[in-house]
Amino acid sequence: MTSFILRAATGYLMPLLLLLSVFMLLRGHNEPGGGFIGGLLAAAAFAFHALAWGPRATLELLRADPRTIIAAGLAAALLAGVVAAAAGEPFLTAHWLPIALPGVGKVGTPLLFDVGVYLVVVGTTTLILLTLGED
Amino acid sequence: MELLLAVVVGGLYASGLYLMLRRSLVKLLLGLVLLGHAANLLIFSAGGVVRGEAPLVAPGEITPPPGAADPLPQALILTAIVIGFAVVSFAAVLARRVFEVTGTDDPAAMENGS
Amino acid sequence: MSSGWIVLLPLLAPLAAAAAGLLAWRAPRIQAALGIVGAGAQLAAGLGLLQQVLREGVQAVQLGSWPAPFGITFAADLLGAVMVVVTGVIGLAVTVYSLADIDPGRRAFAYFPLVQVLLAGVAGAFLTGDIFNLYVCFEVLLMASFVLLALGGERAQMAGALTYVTLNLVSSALFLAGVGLTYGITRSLNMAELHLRLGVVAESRPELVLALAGLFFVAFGIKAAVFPLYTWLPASYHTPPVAVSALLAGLLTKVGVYALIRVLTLVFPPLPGVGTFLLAVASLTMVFGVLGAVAMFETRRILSFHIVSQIGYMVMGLALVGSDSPAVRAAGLAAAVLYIVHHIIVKANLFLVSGIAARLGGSFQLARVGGLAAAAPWLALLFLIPAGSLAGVPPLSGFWAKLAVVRAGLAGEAWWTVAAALGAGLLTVLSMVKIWTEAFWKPAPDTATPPPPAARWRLALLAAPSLGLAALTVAIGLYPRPLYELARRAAEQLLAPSNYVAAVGVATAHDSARGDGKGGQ
Amino acid sequence: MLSAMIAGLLVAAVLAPLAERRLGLWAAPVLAALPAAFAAVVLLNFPRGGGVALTEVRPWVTDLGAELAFALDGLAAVLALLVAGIGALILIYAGGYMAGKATRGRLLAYLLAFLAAMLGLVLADNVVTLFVFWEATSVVSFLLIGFDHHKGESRAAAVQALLVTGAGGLAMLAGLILAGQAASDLGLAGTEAWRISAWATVDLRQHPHYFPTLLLILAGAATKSAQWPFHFWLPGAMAAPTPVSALLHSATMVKAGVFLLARLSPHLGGTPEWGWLVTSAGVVTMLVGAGMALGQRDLKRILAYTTVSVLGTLTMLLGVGTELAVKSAVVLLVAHALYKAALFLVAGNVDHGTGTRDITALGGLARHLPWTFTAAVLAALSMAGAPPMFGFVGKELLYTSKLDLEALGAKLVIAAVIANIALVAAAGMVAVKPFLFRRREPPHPPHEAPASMLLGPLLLGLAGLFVGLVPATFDRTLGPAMAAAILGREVEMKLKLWHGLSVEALTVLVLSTVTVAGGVGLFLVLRRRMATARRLLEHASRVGPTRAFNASLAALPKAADRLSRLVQTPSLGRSLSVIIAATLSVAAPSLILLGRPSLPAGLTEVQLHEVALAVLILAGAAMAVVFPKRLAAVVALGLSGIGIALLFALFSAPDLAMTQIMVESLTVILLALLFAHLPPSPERSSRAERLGHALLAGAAGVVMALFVLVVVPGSFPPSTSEYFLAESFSAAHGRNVVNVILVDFRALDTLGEITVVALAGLGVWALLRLKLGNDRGGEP
Repeated sequence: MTSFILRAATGYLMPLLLLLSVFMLLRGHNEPGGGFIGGLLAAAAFAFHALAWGPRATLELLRADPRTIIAAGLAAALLAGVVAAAAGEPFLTAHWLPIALPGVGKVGTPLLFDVGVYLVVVGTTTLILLTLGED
Repeated sequence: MELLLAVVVGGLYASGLYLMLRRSLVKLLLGLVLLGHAANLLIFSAGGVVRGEAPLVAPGEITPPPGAADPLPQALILTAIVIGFAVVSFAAVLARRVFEVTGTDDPAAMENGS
Repeated sequence: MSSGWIVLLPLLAPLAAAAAGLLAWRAPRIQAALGIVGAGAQLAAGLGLLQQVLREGVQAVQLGSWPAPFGITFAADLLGAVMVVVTGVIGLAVTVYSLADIDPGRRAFAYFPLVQVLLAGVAGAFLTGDIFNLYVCFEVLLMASFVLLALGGERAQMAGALTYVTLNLVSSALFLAGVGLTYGITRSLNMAELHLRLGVVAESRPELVLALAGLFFVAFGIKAAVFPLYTWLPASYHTPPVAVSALLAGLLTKVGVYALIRVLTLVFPPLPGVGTFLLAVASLTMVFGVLGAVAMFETRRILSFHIVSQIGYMVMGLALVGSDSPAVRAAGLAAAVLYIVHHIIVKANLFLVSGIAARLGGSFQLARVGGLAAAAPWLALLFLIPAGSLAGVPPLSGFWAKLAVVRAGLAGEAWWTVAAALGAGLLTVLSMVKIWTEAFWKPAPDTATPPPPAARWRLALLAAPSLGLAALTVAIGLYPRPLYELARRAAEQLLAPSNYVAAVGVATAHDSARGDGKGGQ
Repeated sequence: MLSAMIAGLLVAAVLAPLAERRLGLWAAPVLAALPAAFAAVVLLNFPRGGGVALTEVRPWVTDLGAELAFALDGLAAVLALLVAGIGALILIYAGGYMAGKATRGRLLAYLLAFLAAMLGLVLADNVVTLFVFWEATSVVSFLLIGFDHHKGESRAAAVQALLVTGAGGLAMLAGLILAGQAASDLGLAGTEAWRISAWATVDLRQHPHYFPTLLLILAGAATKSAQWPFHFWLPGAMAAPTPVSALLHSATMVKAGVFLLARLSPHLGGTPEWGWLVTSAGVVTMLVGAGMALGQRDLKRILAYTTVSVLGTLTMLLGVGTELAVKSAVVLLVAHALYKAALFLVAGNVDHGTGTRDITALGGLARHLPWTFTAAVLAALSMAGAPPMFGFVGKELLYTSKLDLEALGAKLVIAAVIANIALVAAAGMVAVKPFLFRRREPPHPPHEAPASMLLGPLLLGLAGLFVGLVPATFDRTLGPAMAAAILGREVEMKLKLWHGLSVEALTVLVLSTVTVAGGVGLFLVLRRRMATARRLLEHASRVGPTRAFNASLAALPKAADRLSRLVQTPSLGRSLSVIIAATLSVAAPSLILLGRPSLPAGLTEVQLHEVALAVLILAGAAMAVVFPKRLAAVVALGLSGIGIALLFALFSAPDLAMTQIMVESLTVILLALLFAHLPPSPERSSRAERLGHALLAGAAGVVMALFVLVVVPGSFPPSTSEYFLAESFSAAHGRNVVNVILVDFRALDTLGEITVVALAGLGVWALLRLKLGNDRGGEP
């Protein structure tokens, strides 16, 4: 019974939470928010899903294994730093695209870096929760 | 306000350390968490506190308003909170495993043999 | 200014190897290969960096191109560069050893990437010029060591890991508090700038600076395992697989010693009474560490206590910066640097060798093994070199390290500390002899349960890194001049922080009129 | 040249096992050619008078005063001749002695390494070079004494020798460094200060550190040369194979201490401190050694104790330090080297030919081992100081040199006569008792040793006779050169068997006669009363330093354990308390010295809701402390965390507030998940302990609060943050300065942070899934 309600609620809540998390990530450069908070929100979404449908289902939904997500996040953050090498500048020197996206602002390597943060947080939190849940 | 913050920081340190000195795994963890809070608040107070002026650049401006809070301690604390969280999560699971393996939650009772 | 990638590479190479390894988390073989590549690249980068520092002086880079003191600075002086090279050496040796030593279970749980992250964190700690970033690097290497220590979840490991984790977290909390207060007082995190500003603060409020230094001392003292803060070390270092022990034993406490050196020579101005205080700490560390070792009859435990004891010698060298004589200060620091390098190589190797011995003899308990001198003469030789070096037998590396420390101590008239050093030296001989006579000379007892013979390739893989480290020990022993010269120059650099400050460039980027003239010692 | 020759020996040592496998029986003679060549080179370059024939200086670590420096003066030359010459004979002997044993190659290797170390030591002219070779002799002798390491006795003896000589070595290291620093203080520049020969140009005795320097160096010499009370390791070292004992206890290692005294006496000797310390150590050792020798039944132990006695005599002579005493020491040292090596080899032959070294089981062997007996008689006569042997010349000179010394001399002479009577008796026990008298039944039917094992003892025995008969071979060449090096000035030497009829000469002759007669008498008594002598000795050694040493070595682990446990406890709480106390003790005094914290001028006033928040935070913390139920405590903790988040929000830190809220909730959930179902844990500390903990924690809280108060923010404009505030939007394109710091200005911190986060995740995963050794093996 509770699981039915939970499942129903999750159906609405999850997309909302995921959307919010991406929103938080993207606006972080200009308003309070950022990759870490966004990542935690996304993880909360997956946590609800796991609670409702079980960890296996969540893993299937995720498509990528949490460990891969963590690694991808680290790699993204590193990549954001290494871009500067092409210009002969020190590690982590920011590079920006000339255009600005509406609502996000300028797009550049710091955003990629923040995406890396987001991914690591999502991956780690889901890894912990799912491992605990399966235990 | 600084005085009040000092009292809070001191209180958090005292209760955190006291908890860690109890012979109980869970209290050890609670103590660790409080110790983290204490350190964060310490940085916060040492950096100087400002009411209601977040270090944000308002649309149309190019700098935050004069008198805005120092953003650097905030960034440091944010990093510290996240690191602290990660570390405490690991420590908590470790403590749980220690309990499973040794069958006691008294840290003093597990002389690490071999 | 050059883009300074060479300063970052010792950190980035293993970190990238770790990230790539985690992407291939289903393939431990790839992770192992990446581990070798990462450690090798770190070593190569470290050597390149060292060469550049030797040629051109302190190398600094501003991450993100943000000028000092605002962005994070990475700066390599001779001390940092030398430490990074040694890190690479140990990283490579331990990774190769792990190929044959680490079980499939641990491999499947990202053992090799974890080692890479540890190496990256250690290199970061040696190179960063930012005090908060130092905290972050410490957390990186600590977290990696936590997981490595607990990986496998065996009973002894669990209890040891709990002590290790808890006490190191307390250390981190103290360190963090110290950083926060430092920022509050100086409004800066850049170590070069802190050098200028804390010097100014010390003039008006010396007690405040001293109290702050106290916090840093305890925080780093725990990590360095000095008396009486070392208890976590003997409680934990003997529990994980021996490759992990070797890595931690070789590198981690030395990061603490490094931080003490860095903070006391660069960040803080000369403080009254610190020399005497450190001499007392050094003496007690040497003596109590070695007493613990004398009481033990398990190889890894003996070796663990000796780490503590040997840390005392390094602190003793550092303590001499409190001397009035510039010559003594330089000699003391040079001795400390020499000791660190020697000890990292030798202690890691002793753990590696003890692992082989336990594999052949069936146990780390001295009562349960024996006869190894006859059964494996090559191993006997492999043990004698690092053991003799640790005991200070000439002409191995440890002899020169001890000679340098004792010489500096006598020149600084630190009579009691020298006496402690010599006494602890004798008991160190006793400990090494104990392992030797029990495990190698004594006939194997009836209770011995030698495991089935290991494959030749496995033994070769285990012996190769150990042999390499032993060769280094002998080479340093026979031809110590280059290393001592390096240590001496590193010490000179440390004692003249203005070079470091100038290389970082805070004095020019930033109006620090009040800091003028406060640079030197 | 010199270093190349030493290196050659080391290379030969490394190759010895290989050579042994290839050449078999011929390996030993071939390898013996190396030290023989060494001896030849020394002879060819023998220094004239007080001069130096060969020198060699190579830089090593100049800044540490280390050079590889060698100098061949008279002292070095004579000792090098003894070491290399006897060494060559012993290598040949060892080849025969170890025939058919698998360990022969290893023994030859050790022996060669030992020779290299010893030659390096006597030739060294730099203190670090000296010390390096000094320690090398200790280490190789450790391996040699423990050669038969399957025997517990051998292992114990090896450890004992290493510890005793090692302790002395460490003291000596400090002493040598002090001496070098003193020389440097006195004006010697650079590495000159660390060159022993250069010390002649300054007077180290003038330096304020003279006395500690002397004491430390003497400690090294005394342990190495087995002076009382450090003598006991030497008889213990008899566990070594016979050729080893011979080498160690005749010419070489034990002489190293005496050599050091001789080497340094021109620089450190001649003071009352030197005289008293060295002479008295020597006298006591001489008497103790002689006495102990009489109670032994093992041939080698008898020899070992007589060695102790002779070393005492030599030390005493160097302590006295007059020209006559030094000359006498020179003669005695060489004579002793020759006869003692011969006697050890004889003992080896007896052991080899009969299977025992117990003199109570030996008798009437002369018929079966005629050549060994011949060698034994030659050597024993020299040892007993009977004319016309070299030993006789030595003893005469010894007595003469004491008579020089007025009041003190008389006492020393009496002591020397007593000791020598015992030595004569001991010589009888070793060289007469096993060969004459009634035949006993040893374990094996007795047989003579092969030629390789007879060459050494016979040559050495004959050498003693030869030098006694033709003293010119010594007193024109080796003797004066060595004495000159010790005294630091040219000397003349005249040795003769017959001294004429002066009062002095007659006195000496009478003393000699008394010695020999007394010794023979004592031997005859002792031969029948061995058991009594042994019992007496056992009683005496109950209080000796041997026992003290063994007892302390045995007690050491337990005592160390107890001391170590003062700090090292299994209790996590104790460790934490120590850390807190340490923090308090380093930080609190300075903070208190700062005086009452003067509150910053621009103190922000407090608003009511802020007080409420503070109360909430503290109350949460307090409830976490007092609530016995886990879940309640965890929730209280969360409350405190939420309070902090609100505080962040109030004080301009929205990012912090959001992060704190989320992290806090996750922490609470995690802790609840992990620990809700655990059984409650009782309070395990006593009231007193709790009070102590509360005080400690409270004090720490006060100190940290004080820290907050004394920090005056903003006293250092311009701050780093001003740059961030100014550049965040214009240079880094972000309006949220905190976020810009995190992803751009200080992105490396964040990179580190996410690495930590990633590892924590992997760690949790591994902790929960990989359980080796407890339950089933882990699957990822």
